[in-house]
Amino acid sequence: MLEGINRKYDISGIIASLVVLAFSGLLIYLLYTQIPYGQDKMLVSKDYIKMGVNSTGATNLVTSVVLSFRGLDTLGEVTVLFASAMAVGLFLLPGAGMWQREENFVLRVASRFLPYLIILIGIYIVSQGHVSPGGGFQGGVVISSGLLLKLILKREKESGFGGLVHALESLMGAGFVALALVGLVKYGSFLYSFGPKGVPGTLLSAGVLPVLYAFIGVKVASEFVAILERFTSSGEEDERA
Amino acid sequence: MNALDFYALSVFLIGLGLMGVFLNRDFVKILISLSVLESGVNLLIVSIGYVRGRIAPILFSKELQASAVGKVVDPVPQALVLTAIVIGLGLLAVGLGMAVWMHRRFGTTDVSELKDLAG
Amino acid sequence: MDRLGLLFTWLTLGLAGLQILFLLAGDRYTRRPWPILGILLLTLVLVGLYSTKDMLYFFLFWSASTWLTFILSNNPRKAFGYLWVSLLGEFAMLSAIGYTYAVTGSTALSSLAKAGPTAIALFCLPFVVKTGVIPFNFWIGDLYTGSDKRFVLFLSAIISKLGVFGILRTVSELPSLPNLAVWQNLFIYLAGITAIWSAFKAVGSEDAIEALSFSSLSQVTFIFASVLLWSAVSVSGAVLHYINHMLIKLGMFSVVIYIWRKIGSTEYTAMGDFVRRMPVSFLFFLMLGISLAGVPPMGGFNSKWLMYEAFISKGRLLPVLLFFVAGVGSFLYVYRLLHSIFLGRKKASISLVKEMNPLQIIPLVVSGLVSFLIGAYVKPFMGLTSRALTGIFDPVTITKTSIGLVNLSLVLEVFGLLLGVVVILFWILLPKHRYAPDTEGYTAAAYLPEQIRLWDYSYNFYAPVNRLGKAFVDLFSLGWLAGFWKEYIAGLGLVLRGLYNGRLATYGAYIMLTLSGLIVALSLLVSKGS
Amino acid sequence: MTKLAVYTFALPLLAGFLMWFVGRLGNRPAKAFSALTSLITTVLAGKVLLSLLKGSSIVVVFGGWRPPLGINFFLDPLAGLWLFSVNVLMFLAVIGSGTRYSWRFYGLLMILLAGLNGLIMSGDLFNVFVFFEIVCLVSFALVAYYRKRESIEAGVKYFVLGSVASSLFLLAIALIYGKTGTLNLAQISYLSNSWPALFKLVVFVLILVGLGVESGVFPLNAWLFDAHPAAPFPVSALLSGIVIESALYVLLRLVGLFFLDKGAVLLVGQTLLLLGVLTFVVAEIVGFYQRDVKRALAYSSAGQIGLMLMAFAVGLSRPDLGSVALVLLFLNHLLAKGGLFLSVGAVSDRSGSRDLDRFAEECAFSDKVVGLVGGLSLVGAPPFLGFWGKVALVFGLLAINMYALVGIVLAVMVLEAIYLMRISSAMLTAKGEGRQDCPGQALSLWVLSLLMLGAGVLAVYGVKKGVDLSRLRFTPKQEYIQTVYDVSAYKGGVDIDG
Repeated sequence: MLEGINRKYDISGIIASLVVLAFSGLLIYLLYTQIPYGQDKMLVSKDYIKMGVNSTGATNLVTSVVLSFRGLDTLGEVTVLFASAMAVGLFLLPGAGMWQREENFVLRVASRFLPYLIILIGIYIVSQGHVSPGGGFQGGVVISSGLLLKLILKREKESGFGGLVHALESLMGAGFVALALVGLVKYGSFLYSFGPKGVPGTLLSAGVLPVLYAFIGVKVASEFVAILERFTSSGEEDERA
Repeated sequence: MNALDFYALSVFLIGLGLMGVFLNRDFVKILISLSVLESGVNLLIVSIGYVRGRIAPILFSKELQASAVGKVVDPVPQALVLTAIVIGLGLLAVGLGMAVWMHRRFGTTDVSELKDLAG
Repeated sequence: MDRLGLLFTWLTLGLAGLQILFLLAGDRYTRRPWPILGILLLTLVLVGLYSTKDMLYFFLFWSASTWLTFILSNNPRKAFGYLWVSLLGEFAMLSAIGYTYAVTGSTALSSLAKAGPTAIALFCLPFVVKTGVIPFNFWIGDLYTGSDKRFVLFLSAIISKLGVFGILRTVSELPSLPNLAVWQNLFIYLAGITAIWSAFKAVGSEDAIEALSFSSLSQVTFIFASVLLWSAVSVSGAVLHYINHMLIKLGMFSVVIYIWRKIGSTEYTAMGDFVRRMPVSFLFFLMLGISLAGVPPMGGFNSKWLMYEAFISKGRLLPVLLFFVAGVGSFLYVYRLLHSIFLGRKKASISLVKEMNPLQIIPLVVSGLVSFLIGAYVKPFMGLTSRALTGIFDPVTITKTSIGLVNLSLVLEVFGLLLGVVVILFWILLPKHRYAPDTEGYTAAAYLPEQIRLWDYSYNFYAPVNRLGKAFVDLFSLGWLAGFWKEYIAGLGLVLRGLYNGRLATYGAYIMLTLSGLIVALSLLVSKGS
Repeated sequence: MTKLAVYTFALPLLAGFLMWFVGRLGNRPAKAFSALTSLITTVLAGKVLLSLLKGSSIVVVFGGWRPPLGINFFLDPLAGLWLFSVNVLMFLAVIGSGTRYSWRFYGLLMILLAGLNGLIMSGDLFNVFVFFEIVCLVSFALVAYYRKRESIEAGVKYFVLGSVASSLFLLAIALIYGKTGTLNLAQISYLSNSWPALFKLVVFVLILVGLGVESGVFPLNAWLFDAHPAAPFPVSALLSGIVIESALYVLLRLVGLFFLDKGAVLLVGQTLLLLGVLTFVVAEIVGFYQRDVKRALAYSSAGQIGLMLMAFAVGLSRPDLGSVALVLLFLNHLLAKGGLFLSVGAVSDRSGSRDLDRFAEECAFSDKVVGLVGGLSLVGAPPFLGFWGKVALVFGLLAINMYALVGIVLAVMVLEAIYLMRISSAMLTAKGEGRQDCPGQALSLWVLSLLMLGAGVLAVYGVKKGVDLSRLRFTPKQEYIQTVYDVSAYKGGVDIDG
């Protein structure tokens, strides 16, 4: 701790920090005066709450906002994730396992059956996205954490997930856009949530939203596996001019 | 946790994140403080959406659906934060990719080394 | 297109045609397409310039001509001085146009008067810059010597005198002549000094093109000053001299460029005694030289006579003195040119040179004859200039020709008389002449010291004049401003470069400082404002 | 017509997602595929622009929800023009990008195109943030593409500064949502009149700094001078050509909508004018001393951004001059700087050095043409667009009687003319007879020079006929709100059909 302090901090860093302190004070003052905490400040959200369930069929209002009312944000977000996976693929190269940990008994045994349990939980979270808290992103991450167990095992050559993962990732992304385009072509507006509303609260309700969330779940899972694989691989440098 | 803590906590995180970015010399530490900054802003967005004494926006029962306006928290900030977290994560992945590549390529992740592009 | 524009259009088209004929008649190098296309494009732009009465279009064509000259000179390093000073001039013109637009809402040339004297002065600044009057005369030498030889003829014949047309068009458009006496006098005297400086620079230079370029400068400043005088006689004299000077430069440059193509250099030391090989060009070159110097039988005399007369009648004796001294200078450099090219000592390069092929010599012949016509029978040309200046001035007629009589026949008789005397002299002396062996030198000394070059008239004869000229330039010209500007800006540049020191923490501090700075500044302004 | 606008955003995204499959066939098919996609989007954007110029502004609705509920795109003639020119330069950059880039490079380019198209059209505040993030993230990755020390340094700096800026922008969005309860730009603009002064001020500064870093405004553009030279030349052409301009476009759109009520117009105008002048003067003076050619071009880009900022500030009080200058300066810089980076970048890659004296040894003829035409139009020589942009800007500045400013701006413009002409003449007088990697490069350079010449001639013709360009401006607040939806009728919570 002490060693860190006496290292000469960059003078401009200190100036910036002082300014940050001042700015935080101003921010707190502004928040308390302008945006009172805990009061009902909703304007557009009142509509979402009032007609969210019967117009989209999803009881989880956040899902109806994420996928239907503000679907474009989610599409943008999926693109951000896809772009970051591609960028990491640009920076780091596939290769043998980087963590040359010697054989770890617990890890070897666990990695044989535990991932499938974790993936099961992930699938549950994804599928229940429109009914209870959860959804594509959260479920996708859980699934990928399951597969991470396999990635951190000692491995001589590439993890072999590569091809499948990329294909899944691209297909799901393209599927999402295709569904949105179907909405545009048939129903007149991009990302239109068509399909049978069903009984709100049951699994097969809210039309295309669960399908969209499924696509997102698989996409996020495959993207994370791709990213984690690159981080755990010791790819050699190929001099890209 | 009364009002003071959430707004104060998020502004504290934002301030901490910003200072961390400017004071640190190690790129990985900068990345960590960046994610602290982003989680601070995300916390602020969610706490803006919170209404005292209301429940999460899941309308699981019929009667809740009927009279939900006064009973449920604002769902929109939660949707925004869902997106903002993933965007923060995407940025972090790219940043870490750069950090790992930088460490492999130049042996160090000290940002103060990088100052020959000047003038 | 009004009459003034029409005259200048015909002059430019004529000259461009003759130059392109000269280039086409030359060898493969001068027939290369892009210089010819460039000259045609530049002529198009100039025709546009002559035809417009709207300041915005005038600025468009004026700026286009500057950039085209920069490109066609094909030597960016040497033409940079010209570029940045004419850009400064142009931007002064642009701000004048903008100011008039802001004040009067229209960009017509006539609305300039309502914008006040400073706007007019700013608008005319590029004309002064392009003419090359004192503070802006540092770029002339570089541009002409550095420019592409195929373009230098057009450059010195037309582009050097764009400023003259600019002043003519601007002042003729202004409804009432504003009281710009201060600017007028300032630039007339400056023009006089520049004329003298460039005359002696031309005398002292060792390169034919440099000599011709500085001679153009001294003639153009004389024309510029007489236009600035703005009286009927002075302006029509200026226009007549414009025509004369254009013809002279056309002829002289075509000879020099032809010689350059043949011997590859335009230095005086590389030329000499070409009269043997190029008698016809020598004859016309001589006629043009006489006209340039302003000697009676040739056109130069009439126009210079008119201009002097204008100055005298206005009682402006000092400018007359200045331009007279410049006139003396023109005698010197005309003889220097003639001597070095045609009469001097024979050099090895004589074998390379032969008479121009009939096509190539046409520009020289045309310019010689027309220049003689202007001298001998000036009435049609005066009619030409007066018709061009109708509406601006009442027509000016010269009742007397250069030797005081009105009709052409008498002039020819006298000329014939002189010619007869010369023929008789030749007839008497010719048999007695014996051919002096080629002794590489005219000294009487027995052996030939190796510094033989010191006595050769065409080699560095005017070195002291050069040194004087150089000191003069460093004192007055804007050249030092370029240096000052560079190093003043360098100082500021170093400070600003320090801003970007490459450290991430500093850049982060910039973000936060901008954030807080803006908040503090704006909140102060808002609280002060409300 | 609304379908076409959505396709310009959806198709490149689809292409980006499918790029992995095309990548299996190799890098050249990937380049061809992205060239085809960007060609299609260019044609679509062209059709959208034509319909916008003829008809009125378009509002595109998403998910079937009317504006205040769902996200909407808003397209006015200026957005149509911006969209079309962005796609044109992307298409030309993809063609002109030679043969050295992997399929991931083209995938990222397609996602960049989708992000930019979305950014220009978006009518929802958080949606603007999401697209802005896509553009930023892809730019970070593309700047650090090469494995050299220089590009990692530029990439790291750009990454950190960009992330801090986008967090500040997100903070501004949080405050706005907290205050107004909505994210639709028209509704926020309607509600913003009642914001207290301090709140409006802090949000204005947060947005200005958040978007200012990416658009290269003076104190915040330090990353730009490292990132553009270090990036591969097609990327630096795109960064200078469209990315910083689109960030500026969004900044000006948001400022135009939220902060321009009667009291603040003067203050906002003067702040932007001051920032514009500072950006222009500092960038040009420091650019004057650059030996590195691409770095000099980066400084000139920042300078042009300063000019555009000034044009917008002038446009607040004299819209007929200011907005015309903004459009002309933008188009001119897009074509000229895009062309210059594509040619100078490729030439300096081939000759191995970026120094002013040695970079131009491998100049092909089309490089020389673009070097000349691009340099001339960037510097403001007639008859190109730059000339008319400069004239409009000077007229505007004089109209709001900023005389001293005109003097400074024009004097510094001479500086820019000199150092850009140094580069152009170095290329023109290059002796070597270089050859380009692939014919696509020559094609794109020729197309760019023809576009510049054509635009110049069109401009001369337009000025002669007195064509009124004032439709190409940011839709003012009132008109924007009217076009998007009837704000006053919306009470919130009232039961309206889905």
